Amino acid sequence: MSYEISRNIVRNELVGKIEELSGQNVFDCYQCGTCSAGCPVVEYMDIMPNQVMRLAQFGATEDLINSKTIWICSACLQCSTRCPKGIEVAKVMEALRSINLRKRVGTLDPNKIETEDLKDLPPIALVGAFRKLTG
Amino acid sequence: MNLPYYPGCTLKANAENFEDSAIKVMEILGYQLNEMKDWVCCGTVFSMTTDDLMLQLASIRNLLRAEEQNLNELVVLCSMCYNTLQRAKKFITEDEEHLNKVNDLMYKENILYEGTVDIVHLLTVLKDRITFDKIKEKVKKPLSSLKIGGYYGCLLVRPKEFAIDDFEDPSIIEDLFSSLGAESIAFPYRLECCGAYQTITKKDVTIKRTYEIINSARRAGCEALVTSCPLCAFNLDQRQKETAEEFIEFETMPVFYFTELMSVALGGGWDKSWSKMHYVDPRPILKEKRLI
Amino acid sequence: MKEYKPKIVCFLCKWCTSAGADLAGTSRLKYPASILPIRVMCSSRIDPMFVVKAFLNGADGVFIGGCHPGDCHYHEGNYHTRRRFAMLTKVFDTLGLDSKRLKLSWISASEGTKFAKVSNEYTEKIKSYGENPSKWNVFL
Amino acid sequence: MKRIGVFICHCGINIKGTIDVEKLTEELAEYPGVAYIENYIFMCSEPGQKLIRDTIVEHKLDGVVVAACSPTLHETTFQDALDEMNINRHQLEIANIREQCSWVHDDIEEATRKANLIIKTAVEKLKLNESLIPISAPLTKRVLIIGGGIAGIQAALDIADGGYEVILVEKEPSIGGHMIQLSETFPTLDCSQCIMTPKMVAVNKHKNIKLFANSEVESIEGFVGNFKVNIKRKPQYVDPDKCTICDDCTPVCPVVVPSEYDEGMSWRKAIYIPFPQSIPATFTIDTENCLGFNPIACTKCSDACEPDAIDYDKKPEYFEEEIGAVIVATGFDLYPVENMAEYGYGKYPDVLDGLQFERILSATGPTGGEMHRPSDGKVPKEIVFIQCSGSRDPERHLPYCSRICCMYTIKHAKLYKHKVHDGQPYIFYIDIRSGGKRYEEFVQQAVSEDGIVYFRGKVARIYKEADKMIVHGIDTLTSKKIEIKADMVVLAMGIKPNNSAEKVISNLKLNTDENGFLIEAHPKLRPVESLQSGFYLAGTAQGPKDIPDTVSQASAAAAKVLALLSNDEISHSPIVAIVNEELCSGCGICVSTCPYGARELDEIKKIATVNDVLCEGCGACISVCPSSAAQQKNLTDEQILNMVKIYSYL
Repeated sequence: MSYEISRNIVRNELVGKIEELSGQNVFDCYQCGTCSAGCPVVEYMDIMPNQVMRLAQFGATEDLINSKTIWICSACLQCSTRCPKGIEVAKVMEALRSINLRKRVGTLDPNKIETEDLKDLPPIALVGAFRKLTG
Repeated sequence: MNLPYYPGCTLKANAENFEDSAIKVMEILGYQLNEMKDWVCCGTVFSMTTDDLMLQLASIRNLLRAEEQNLNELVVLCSMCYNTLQRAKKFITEDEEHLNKVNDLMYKENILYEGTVDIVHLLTVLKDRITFDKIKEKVKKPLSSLKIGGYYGCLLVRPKEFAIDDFEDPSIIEDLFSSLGAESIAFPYRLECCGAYQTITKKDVTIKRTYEIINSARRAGCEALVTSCPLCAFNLDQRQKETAEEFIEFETMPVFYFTELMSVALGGGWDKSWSKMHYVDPRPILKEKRLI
Repeated sequence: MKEYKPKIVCFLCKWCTSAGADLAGTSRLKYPASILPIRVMCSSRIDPMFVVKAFLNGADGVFIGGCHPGDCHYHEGNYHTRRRFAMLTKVFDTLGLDSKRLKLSWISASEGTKFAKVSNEYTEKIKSYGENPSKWNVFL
Repeated sequence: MKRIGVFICHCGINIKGTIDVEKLTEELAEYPGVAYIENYIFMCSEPGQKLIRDTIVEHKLDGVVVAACSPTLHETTFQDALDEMNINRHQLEIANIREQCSWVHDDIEEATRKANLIIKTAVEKLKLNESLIPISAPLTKRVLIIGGGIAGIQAALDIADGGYEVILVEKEPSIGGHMIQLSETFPTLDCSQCIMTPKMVAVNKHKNIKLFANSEVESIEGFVGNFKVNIKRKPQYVDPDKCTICDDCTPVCPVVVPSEYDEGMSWRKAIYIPFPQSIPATFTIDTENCLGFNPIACTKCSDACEPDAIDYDKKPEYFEEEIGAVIVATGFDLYPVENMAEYGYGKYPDVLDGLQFERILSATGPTGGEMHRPSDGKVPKEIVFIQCSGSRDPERHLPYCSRICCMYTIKHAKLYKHKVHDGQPYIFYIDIRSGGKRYEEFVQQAVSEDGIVYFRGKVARIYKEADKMIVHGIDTLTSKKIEIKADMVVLAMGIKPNNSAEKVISNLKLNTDENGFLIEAHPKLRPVESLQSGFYLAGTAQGPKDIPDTVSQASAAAAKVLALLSNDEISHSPIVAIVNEELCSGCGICVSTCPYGARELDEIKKIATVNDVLCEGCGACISVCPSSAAQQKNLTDEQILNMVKIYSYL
């Protein structure tokens, strides 16, 4: 099925929100792919980091908000440091996570952490995961 | 000499060996790590959205405590604390509006936060203030023939403005271990993410990361890894258990905090209690190299 | 109340700053209409008297733009300008004029963005000082 | 009073869009001195100019103000219109109400008000303009060309063939530039040396070309038609007249250094000839490495030299030449691999830049044209090419597209495949830019015939493992992360202005853009001229370009120079300084201020004078004159003060 585009979709409210929260201009991206090529966890993502930027450019925000990618990204900043346009792709990912988290949509249910793990896990892992993944 | 020091939660919980060895090493080098008073968790991960001031408060409170205690710097061991404190400080202080708002949020505090406290990683102290040449002079038991891979992970080198060395090709850990007499190997995956907190929700991701990182180090000839991040240490060391279950041909490799091996080299020795804090038993390799 | 719109007399050297101003135009950058250009061959042509007269006649600010030091089309003209400008600010203070209202900036032919930026910032600055108080005060 | 006509141009909607031209016309009609005022859609069009010409007659005008675009664009157009009507061209003033008004403001009311003031200043200035005639000056019919690459060589030959003398200055011991290093050239795959060396020989043989190799331009003084250039010829320590090129000297030389010609991949001696076809064909001693210049002298080469051509005591020679015009063709350098952190900072011997790979492909290169990699001499079977290395990266490297890399990379891949039939070339690209004549066909043919695999995406990292270079890239078309264990990697490094040209360009006061490339007088219409009159641009010094474009530009610059030299004399702007003899006290401040030596003291009259031909009209001497005796023609103190009044009153 084709994806119907109009100017209202391209510059929809959510794109504005993504730009506002991330402080990045999605139109800076010229799709060189450096972010995806360097991403250490790209193989687990359903859409690649460069595609995140691409989808944001034409307002396919549904795909972004519901993507697995944003939850796989652990903000290692490899993409941000290598982007030739200085786009902080990791901040775009964070913005997308935040939009979800602020609607209480997250991917971590504290009750489901394996108890065996719980005794060994360092506090930084738990606090980090709660802050990034729990709504 | 006294150095004000911020430990962070994990050094008090799962990484006592990191703290103990660091304190010991610094004593040998003539420095006293003085734990600051009233510290709290740094927040562990920096929140990157432009509007999020609340999530910076944990970090900023620590810096405010330090200002109250008239400290002008904080030495940090844990890479995560180092990174989060640095970035929170920048985010708040570079924008006057942020600074004012944060002070409004902390209205019950006695003083206003100004941003005067510098955050320094212990590795930087070793390199710039003590210098590796001086450390070399103090080596009692050179780590001769021990092939060490320095694992930086993300947080010591990214974002680049807070990198403790060149962000694509650092050498600070390698230089340190060369001065301790070890053979330093800059292995390809030393700046690759370990999977961080995904270890909770996506264990498979971290297991694969561990597998790739350890294998990259092994192919480059490393016998052991050193790190300065308790989360990296957890993923690279504890997760080797699951990694070995997942990949049958996988061979384990001991992972140290850099300070543990410094202690061995500088004559502080190996504390028995440290051994049980490692999943992969570090004693065989240390014995083999006649270091314990 | 009507918004206060300052008058800023700008002496622009032909080779660098005026060309930079042209580039700002070609690039369709925006700055306030308070920037009023006079093109001279070189910033060193600007006699301090022009500046003093401009103030006494009612200008709210005077801007002098030249090539970057070392890049003067006439080799060393902007060095003359730099010294003269330093002296001029002193003379201004002595005369009781406001030397804060003077501005010297080096803007090259490729710096259209800088021209627009300086124009915007300088106009804002002059606006914050308000109308030139020495207007009509003395005739030299 | 002068009868001034004011003509306001709409420039379509460029001016009319933000300036109310009708209101302006109405407002200014009553302004003192304005005898006629009119607005028109395009003043620069023929009907527009005719309007001016007709009005001059009809309304007996003796001065014209055209309110339009920047004077850099149409000043001469309208001056010529005045000329036609026998009105002195200095009775024209341009009011720049486009670049400095309509285009930079949004508010119609304010822009109109400002345009009104700008036009009034032009009218005020014009009221006091004198009619001037150009000062004629002699024209030296010789040309200086800086840089002996393909651009400099082509321009030199064109001008020399046109019958004028050329002085060609090259900083290296041989001409040839980067082109002589190339193996074969796209899209025709003709051998670079085969097409280059005949031109080099022609330069050497041409009676109208004087070649200064191993030389540098120290300074250029004067003005168009009348420059003096100072050239420093660095000593080669080998007398070219005595040297027989027998090559007895290099075998005995004990010093070995990396060869510049082979981009560091082979070795040369401290006494050397850059490459076999060097022009001039002479050996040179490189003083930085030669032991003969150290306290403990080595004289092995001199001992071996039968014709006794070597003289260690040779000093630099200095020459002063008179010339009329200059072509700057200083060329490019590759952006250094050492800046590419993620590609190993140039530390890996098997990660090459484009020029190094050219040398490997070249029959005269370090491997004799056979495909061997530098580290261990193995034949690379998996080879990766990475485009946009250092280009299109405003964050860390060069912001611009280097234009030639797409094409030289596909050429590299194709030539590689011709040499290693069972090898596989891969190219990482972001976009393929193949806009030249027969370029797209070349790319398509290479891909189909040679099975070159393009991956659309950039390489994030390269590292070494065992004897392989591990390349981590991406194919954004399929979302596949690509990992290649390559034997060799070639980085298609971008190009930047020549490092060593920076000094000479800044000495000449030529305008450069933010990347260091020379700025042309107009990006579309005057692409080979500099804004400094008498200076012309050719080749990559002006911007990245390939060989066909470089040669075209060089020939274009030569044509411009030939047009200049076909005049008998040169006319010099009459906007010069003038001295009021009655006011001048002869203090001499102006003499010390003038950078051109145009101001002198008349010992008899005890006053300062102006040499019109030398005066460049900067006006520096006028503002220093304590008695206001000095004035600038048509830009007098009174004129400027009148303009200042227009702006500051109200």
